[in-house]
Parts: sequence; C-alpha cells; structure tokens
Amino acid sequence: MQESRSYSEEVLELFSNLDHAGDLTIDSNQIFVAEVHESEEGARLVLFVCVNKGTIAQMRFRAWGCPHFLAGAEVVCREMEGVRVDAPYDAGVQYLMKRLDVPVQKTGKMLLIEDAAQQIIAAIQ
Amino acid sequence: MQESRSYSEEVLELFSNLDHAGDLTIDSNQIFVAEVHESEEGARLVLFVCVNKGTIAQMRFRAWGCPHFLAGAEVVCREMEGVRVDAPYDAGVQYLMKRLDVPVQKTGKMLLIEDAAQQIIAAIQ
Amino acid sequence: MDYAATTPADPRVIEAMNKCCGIGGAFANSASMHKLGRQAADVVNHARGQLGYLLNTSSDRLIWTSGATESNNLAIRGAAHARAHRGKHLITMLTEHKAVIDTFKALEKDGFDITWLAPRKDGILVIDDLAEVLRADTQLVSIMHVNNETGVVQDICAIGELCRENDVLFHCDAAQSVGKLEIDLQEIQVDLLSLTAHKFYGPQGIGALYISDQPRVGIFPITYGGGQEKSLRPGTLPVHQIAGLGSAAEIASAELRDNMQHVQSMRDRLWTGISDIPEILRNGDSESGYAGILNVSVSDVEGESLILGMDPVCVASGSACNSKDNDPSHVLRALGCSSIEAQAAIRFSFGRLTTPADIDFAIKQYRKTVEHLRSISPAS
Amino acid sequence: MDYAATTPADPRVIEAMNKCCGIGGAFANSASMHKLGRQAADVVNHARGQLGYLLNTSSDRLIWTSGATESNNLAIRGAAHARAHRGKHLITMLTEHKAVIDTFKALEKDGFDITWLAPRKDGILVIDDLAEVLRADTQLVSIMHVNNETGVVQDICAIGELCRENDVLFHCDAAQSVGKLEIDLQEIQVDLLSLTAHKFYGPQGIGALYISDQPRVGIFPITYGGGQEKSLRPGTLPVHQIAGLGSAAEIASAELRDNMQHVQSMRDRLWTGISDIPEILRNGDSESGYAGILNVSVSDVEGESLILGMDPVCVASGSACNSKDNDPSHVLRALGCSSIEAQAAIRFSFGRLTTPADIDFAIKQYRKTVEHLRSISPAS
Ligand SMILES: Cc1ncc(COP(=O)(O)O)c(C=O)c1O
Ligand SMILES: Cc1ncc(COP(=O)(O)O)c(C=O)c1O
Repeated sequence: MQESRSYSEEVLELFSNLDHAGDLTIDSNQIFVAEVHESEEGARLVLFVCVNKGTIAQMRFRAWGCPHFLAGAEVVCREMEGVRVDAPYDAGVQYLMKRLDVPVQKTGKMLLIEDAAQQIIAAIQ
Repeated sequence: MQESRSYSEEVLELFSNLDHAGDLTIDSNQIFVAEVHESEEGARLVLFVCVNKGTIAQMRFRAWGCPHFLAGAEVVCREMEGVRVDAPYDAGVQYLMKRLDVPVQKTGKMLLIEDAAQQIIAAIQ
Repeated sequence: MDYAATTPADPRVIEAMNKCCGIGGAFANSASMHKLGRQAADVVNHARGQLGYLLNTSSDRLIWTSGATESNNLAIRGAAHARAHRGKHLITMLTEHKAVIDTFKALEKDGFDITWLAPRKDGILVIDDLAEVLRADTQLVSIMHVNNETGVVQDICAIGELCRENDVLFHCDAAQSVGKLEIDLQEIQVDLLSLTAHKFYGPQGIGALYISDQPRVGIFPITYGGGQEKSLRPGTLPVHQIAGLGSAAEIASAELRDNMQHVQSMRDRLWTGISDIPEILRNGDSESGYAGILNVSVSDVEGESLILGMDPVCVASGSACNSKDNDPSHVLRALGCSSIEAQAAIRFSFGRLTTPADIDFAIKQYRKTVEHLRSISPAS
Repeated sequence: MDYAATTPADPRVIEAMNKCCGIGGAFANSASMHKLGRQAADVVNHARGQLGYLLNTSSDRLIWTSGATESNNLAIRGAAHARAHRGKHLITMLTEHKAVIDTFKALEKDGFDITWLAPRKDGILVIDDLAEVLRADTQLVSIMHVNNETGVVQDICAIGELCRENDVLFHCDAAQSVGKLEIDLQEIQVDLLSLTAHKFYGPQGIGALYISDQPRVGIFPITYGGGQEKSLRPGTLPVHQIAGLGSAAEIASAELRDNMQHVQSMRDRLWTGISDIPEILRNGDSESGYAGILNVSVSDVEGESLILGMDPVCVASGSACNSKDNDPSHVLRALGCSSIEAQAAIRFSFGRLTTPADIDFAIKQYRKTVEHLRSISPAS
C-alpha cells in the first residue's frame, strides 16, 4: 500500500519531541486561541498562547495531522515562545516547507499553520 | 537469434558419424540412384545403391539439410545395407520421426527421406 | 509487519538464483554453450514444474511475466480484446488491486462496458450479486482471491462455477494467496490466474500467468516481438529469476500448512493485544480471512503520524499506494469506511519470520502511538 | 561466441545483486523496515545514477522495464498512441529487431500507416532515404543503433537531427550498443532509447527506457496499475535486478574503451582466420560496424548442421529466433541475401571474456565443419 516516505532529520527530531503539544500550564488573563482546519481528512490545529508583560510567555498546540504538520506546529511554538508581541514574526508557509523539506503536495496543509500563526499575531498585537 | 535446439543422443551420434555419406566405393552394373529435394532452402538428398546377387551391397547418400535430415539419411542407409532386395523395408516417416525425436515442423523434410527410400525400393525390386 | 507488500527472499531461493548466475558467470566460455543453452532451458522447465506442482496444474499452462501487475494486464486486456467480437461487458470489483482496477478503467475508455461490484461490509462478494449482473454479452469476470489490504478471501470456487456455467471467463488475481493458501487448479474453475514471486519469498520482478486449456482460453498478447512464451510474452527469459520463483514454489508446497498455522497464531496474538483499545475496528471479514493480514482502524488518529510513531515497526497505511498524499484506501471505502476511518487504518501483515516477540513489540508501539496521538489531538 | 544473445553476468554485478537479496534475507525483520524501505529506494536511485552517468543524462529520465522488448513496446506504442491525434504515419526499418517490427505490425493493424525503410546492401540506412519519406503527419521514427545480427551501426546522430528538425520523435533500440559503444545523450537528439541489462554483463529480465524531456516527450503507458515509474510502468520494482543493471552500467562506464579494443582485435583475428574459405561472404558493413559481431555466409552448407557441427563453439544462425524452423533471417534478406545465403549465415559475437584461444578454436571448428558439410553435399 503506502510507499516508504522519508522525513528529514529535523522532522524526525521534532516529531519525537513535540514538547509544545498539549495545554497551557500557565494561567493568565491574556490567553489567546486560534483554530484552523482543512477538510475532514486533512488536518486540524489549535494554538494556545499565554501573553505576559508584552511577551509570549507560553505557547502550546493541539493537532491532528501528518508528521510534517505536527513538526510545523512544534516549530512555530518553539520560535514564538519568549518573543515580544510587537516583534514581527513571519514563519510563513515558504519558510516551513523549506526548513522541514515538506513535499509540495502538502502545501495546503502547511498553509493552515501560517493561518493560525497569523491569527494569533493579529490577536495579540 | 537461434534458440538452443536439442537433439537426441542418437541424432548426435549419427551426425558425428555419417559413415554412409559420400560416394559408392564398390563398382557394379547394378547401381541405382534416387534424388529428391524440397524447396531451395529446405533439403536435398541423393541415395546411391549398389546391388549384388539380390542384396543391397552398399548404400551411400549425399545430402544438404539439417542434422535430423542427415541423421535420417544415415539411418536409412545403415538399415538397408545388407538387406535382400525383395525384403520389405518400411522406414517410413513416422518411424524416423519417432526414433530420432524430430520436431513436428520438420515432417515435410523427413518425408523426402521416405520418398527417396521408396524410389530406391521400387527401382531395385 | 509488512509481508503483504513484499517478502524477503528465502535463503534457499537466493541459492537457486546464484546457481544460475554462477553458470553464466563461471562457465560461460569454458564448456559447450550448446549445453549451457540446454541447461538454461532445463532450469526454466524445472521451475515450471515446481510452480505447476504447487498449483496442481500442468506446467505448460504457465507463462512467465515480470510480476502480477503484468499478469493482470495481460490476462484482462488480452482476454477482453480476444473476445471483443462476442461482447464487451466485463465485471470486476471495487476492492481489486490497482493493477486490475486501472486496467479495467483503460478498457472502459476503449469502449468496454464495466460493471463494478461492491462487496458486503465485511469485504465478501455475495455470489448472487455476481449472478445478477451477468449478461448475455458478459465475457470476463475478474475477482481477486485474497485482498491485499484486508486479507478478505473470496469464494473463487463458487465464482468459477458460476462463470463456467455461463460461458464467461474467470480471471483471478492470486498475488496474495499463491504459496500461502492451498490452490488446486484441478478443483477451481479459473481460466486465468495471476501471481508474483516476491509475495511468497521469491524474487521481485518475476511472476506468472496461468492460462487454462480446458476449456481452451485464447488471449491476445499485450507486447510483441519474438516467439517466447507461446508468443504471448516476448523477451529473453530471465533464467535466474525463474529459478528463484520455482524454488519459492517448491518451498511453499512443502511448508504451506505450517506457515498457515504460524500466521494464524501471530494474528490471534496481535488482535488479543490490541482489541481492547477504545474505538478500535477490524476491517474486513474476521472469521475466514487470510490470517497473514490484520487491518484495523482507530478514531482520532492521523494515519501517517501513526505509522511514523510506530517506527521501527513497519506497517502499511490505509492510504493508497500511489503518490497522491493521503488518498484514503479505495478498498476500505468500498467496505463502507468513512475516509477518516480509512486514513487511520493500519495493515499488519505477517510471515514465516515473524516471531511472538515481534508481535509483542508491535502491540506496544501501536498502543503507545495511538495513545500519544489521541492525547495531542484537538478532539480529545 | 554468442555474446550478442546474452552475456554472462559480471561477478561484480552478482555481488551487487546479492547485497540486495541479503538485505531482504538477513535483515528484513531485525532492523527498521522504514529504514529498509529507504535503503531500497537508495539502491534504486543509485542505479539510476549509474545508468545516467553511462549515458550522460539525468537519472530522472530513466524508467525501469523488464528488458528491451518491453522498452521497445512501451516507447513505440506509447508514443504512437500519445500522438495519434496529430498524425498516424510512423517510420521504421526492415532490419529492426522483432520486438520493434512486431510492435509496428500491431500498430499497422490498429490503423497506423507504417513506412518500412530498406537499408543499403551493407545494412546502412541512407539518410536521404529517410528524409524522403518524412511527411507532415509523421510522428515517430524508430531506428536501432547496432544491429543484433550484423553489427551494422546506424548514424543515430544524423537521424536524430533530421527528426528534431521535422518535429518527429526518434526512438532508438540501443539494446546492442549500450555499455559497448559510447552513447552521449547530450549529443544525440534521441527522444526515446531502449536498453536491456543482459547484453552488457547485467542480469536478464531488467531493462530501461530513456525518455527525453528537452523537448518534453509524452507517451502513454501500455500497462496500468499503481503509480510506479511516473505511472508509465507500474509494478513493484525489482530492487536486486535494478542494482545489477546499475552495477553493470558503472563497470561499462569504466571499461568501455578497453572492451572496444578487445573485441576489435578478436574480430580481426577471426576474420583473418576464415576469410580465405572459398565463397565466404561478410554480411553487413565491415568498416564501421560494431566490432563485437561478425556475420558470415558460405555457400553449399546448411545452417543448422553448420551450427551443430561447430559444437561446442556456440554461435547464432541466420535463421530467425522464432520457433518456425529455418525461417531465413529477415535482416539478411533485407540486405539482399538470398534465402539460401541467409540460412547458412553464422553470427559470431565476442565479449570481455573471449580469448585468442577461443577465436582460434572457433576458426578450426568453422573451417572443419564447412569443409565436411560441403564434402557430403549433393552439389559438390
Ligand atoms: C536489438 C535488440 N533489441 C531488443 C532485444 C530484446 O531484449 P530483451 O530480450 O532483453 O527484451 C534484443 C535482444 O534480444 C536485441 O538484440
Ligand atoms: C493483490 C495484488 N495484485 C497485484 C500486485 C502486483 O504485484 P507486482 O507488484 O509484483 O506486479 C500486488 C502487489 O503489489 C497485489 O497485492
């Protein structure tokens, strides 16, 4: 049935260490949530962000998707955490596709991650 | 080009020992000749017979043809030599085909040998 | 855990193949090439005999091909075109292998009329459903023996009987059953049967097509040139590959029953170890299916991540084998799975070398991964 | 003396193949199957690179097939059908291999219009003859590189140029030249090129088709199912076979020039040893032909007996390779040989392992047998 797929070393590392999967552990009154999904069998992603003193204090995700998608979500969380809310963050789809060596047919799915990140940025700024 | 053909042990033996190929070595006034041929690229056979006191004293052939054909000519010569002219000899095509394990598509060619033998028998009786 | 995709070649098979290469390699110019040619022909004939014995048929009914894909193409297109003057109606199933489905789709474009039968929810074809769609102009029925995704076994005896009664040809893709289940071609009324060596411990890239001669079945070739294989399949015969297939067939003849018992016990062990996972679903007939395959779905888990998570256990996903990403299996869809169920389906398949320890490790990895992925899913 | 029919696999090729079988055999269940799958893909890609290097082309233009017969069928039928909407005129030669000729005959039955070009008496196609028959609706020209019976080499550079100028596809059956003559696909304007491993010390049953992409050449598949090889040639890839072909290609790249010199000296030695036989005739161009083949005819000798008489020296006859007995070679007939000359033709072919002693023995056997058969012929 399925042919052997190959993943980059980084995707494999991220997939094995989805440190940011799950729920926020810090409580705050500055919590933001962004939710995106593709078609039923595509992918789903929820980002949870906790902002503290103008900085992203914590970021978590829940996701249903392929390894590239999960790895992409993890990357975005790792990179946005600790960043000031007014700092420009542009982890666009191009960047993720390239960094994670994502097959081109998964572009639509990876765009979801960009969408979610944009939603979060718009909300926190 | 050509696929490996296989020949029976007997055909290989006969082909390597065409003892009766060539011309008569005995002289006599009772010499008979039968000549047959197929189409140009098929086969040609000449039988030479020397009769002495009602017996086939010597028999020789000249032939142009495939190994089965040469072996068949040799068989007929070996078997007819020493036989009385009025003895029935029926080395028909069926007999040769079976004995020499001849592929069926060579039937036409092998029939020539029967023809030549029949001509000789008719002539000497 | 992916024996249904390809099996490792048996060491005895490799030995048989090396003997041929050895002849060519070591002796090619030292001995009579005439004798070498005859030796090669002997190897090919011996292998035909070995396969004939396994299937209980005369070896001269077997045509060598490059695998089941080619055998399926040759059988189906060859028969359809040879009988086109009599009628253009053909029947197959939605759960066939791509090599059958795509061949029929191509025939459909060429003007043939195809009926696509759906199985029951357990994957089995109801004979009456087949009987119902047979028409006066039906020329060919193609139904596989063991399904490669679910292990579902069709009743090819009954199908063969029905086809014979109606003077319709019956082709069977037996790629997943030859060498694994007993097949007696004197018993089954099949006209054309496809197989491939690498599914039963033979080499990849060699297969065969059985063509019945009682009644005589005429098919057209799909490739041309030279007179090899009764002009039905031209090209220089790959002697070492054929020797490998023959050897695999001989081994299968001897060890078939033991292997059946072995895979049965492996599957039972696996199912016992995972059947208590919440919302787990067994795809395909679980009673009489081929025991070398177990196909299961779980909810709330994405298939590709599930497979990567199970690494190093190798299993096949419910996504189709083609390159389109996450195309849910047409087989599972035909069994009524939703596309979300289908994409999370996993095919475990076992063979001779699978051990209880392998099974236990697979159970552990599967449980762990399902739990993990469910724990991070937004739905949970 | 029959290297043009099939060559023994090089020991290094066998080693490369065994490594693959070894992976499957020894490690199949002990290591990550994911890794195994990637290893297999690596082997296949490596082989593509090895073949690409030999032909000086990008490896992604190469499609694996079961041999040159299949490659020829796929190229010719695939291109003819893909371009049928533009025109139905196709051109080939009378001296092509059966796999090409029979494919065109099948297309002729399907309504294509075929022009069959005859070569000069020396076997060479005159370019002007080709230019003359090109038409506005011509879609494909198929001309082989080295002729398998005579060793005649066609000027595929000039043919390619002419075709490109006229926007006609050019397919070349290079089964007899790949790995033996230099072929630079950056230089030659060929759109489709067929090859088979067992003619250059690789395994039987594996070949390839080169498909140019500059300009982009679209062809239809001839078999269906699964997405392998860009959906042009479905079926599980035979990894060990592909590894063998790749290894053979790598060896050929390194040793091509040495081998060319070697076969040249072998052919010169042979011809020197037999050219004084009365009424002996060399078939095909003797100046620029491929030196690995020498084709000669003598009068008054029957071909099949000549071949048996030469045993244990193995040579090929002027009879065609199909099962019909003594069908005189269509190639030699096209060169103007009478059928009686053609049937007595002998093809000697040499390779890496042929030694001067082999040649001397062949000379002895040939002379002896010709003499013997002439001595018992009725004509003498
Ligand atoms: C010129 C030519 N084309 C095609 C072929 C067919 O190759 P294969 O038998 O490997 O398919 C051969 C050899 O048989 C050949 O010599
Ligand atoms: C049921 C079935 N048919 C046909 C095939 C095709 O076999 P191959 O890839 O050897 O041509 C397979 C395996 O891929 C299969 O499982």
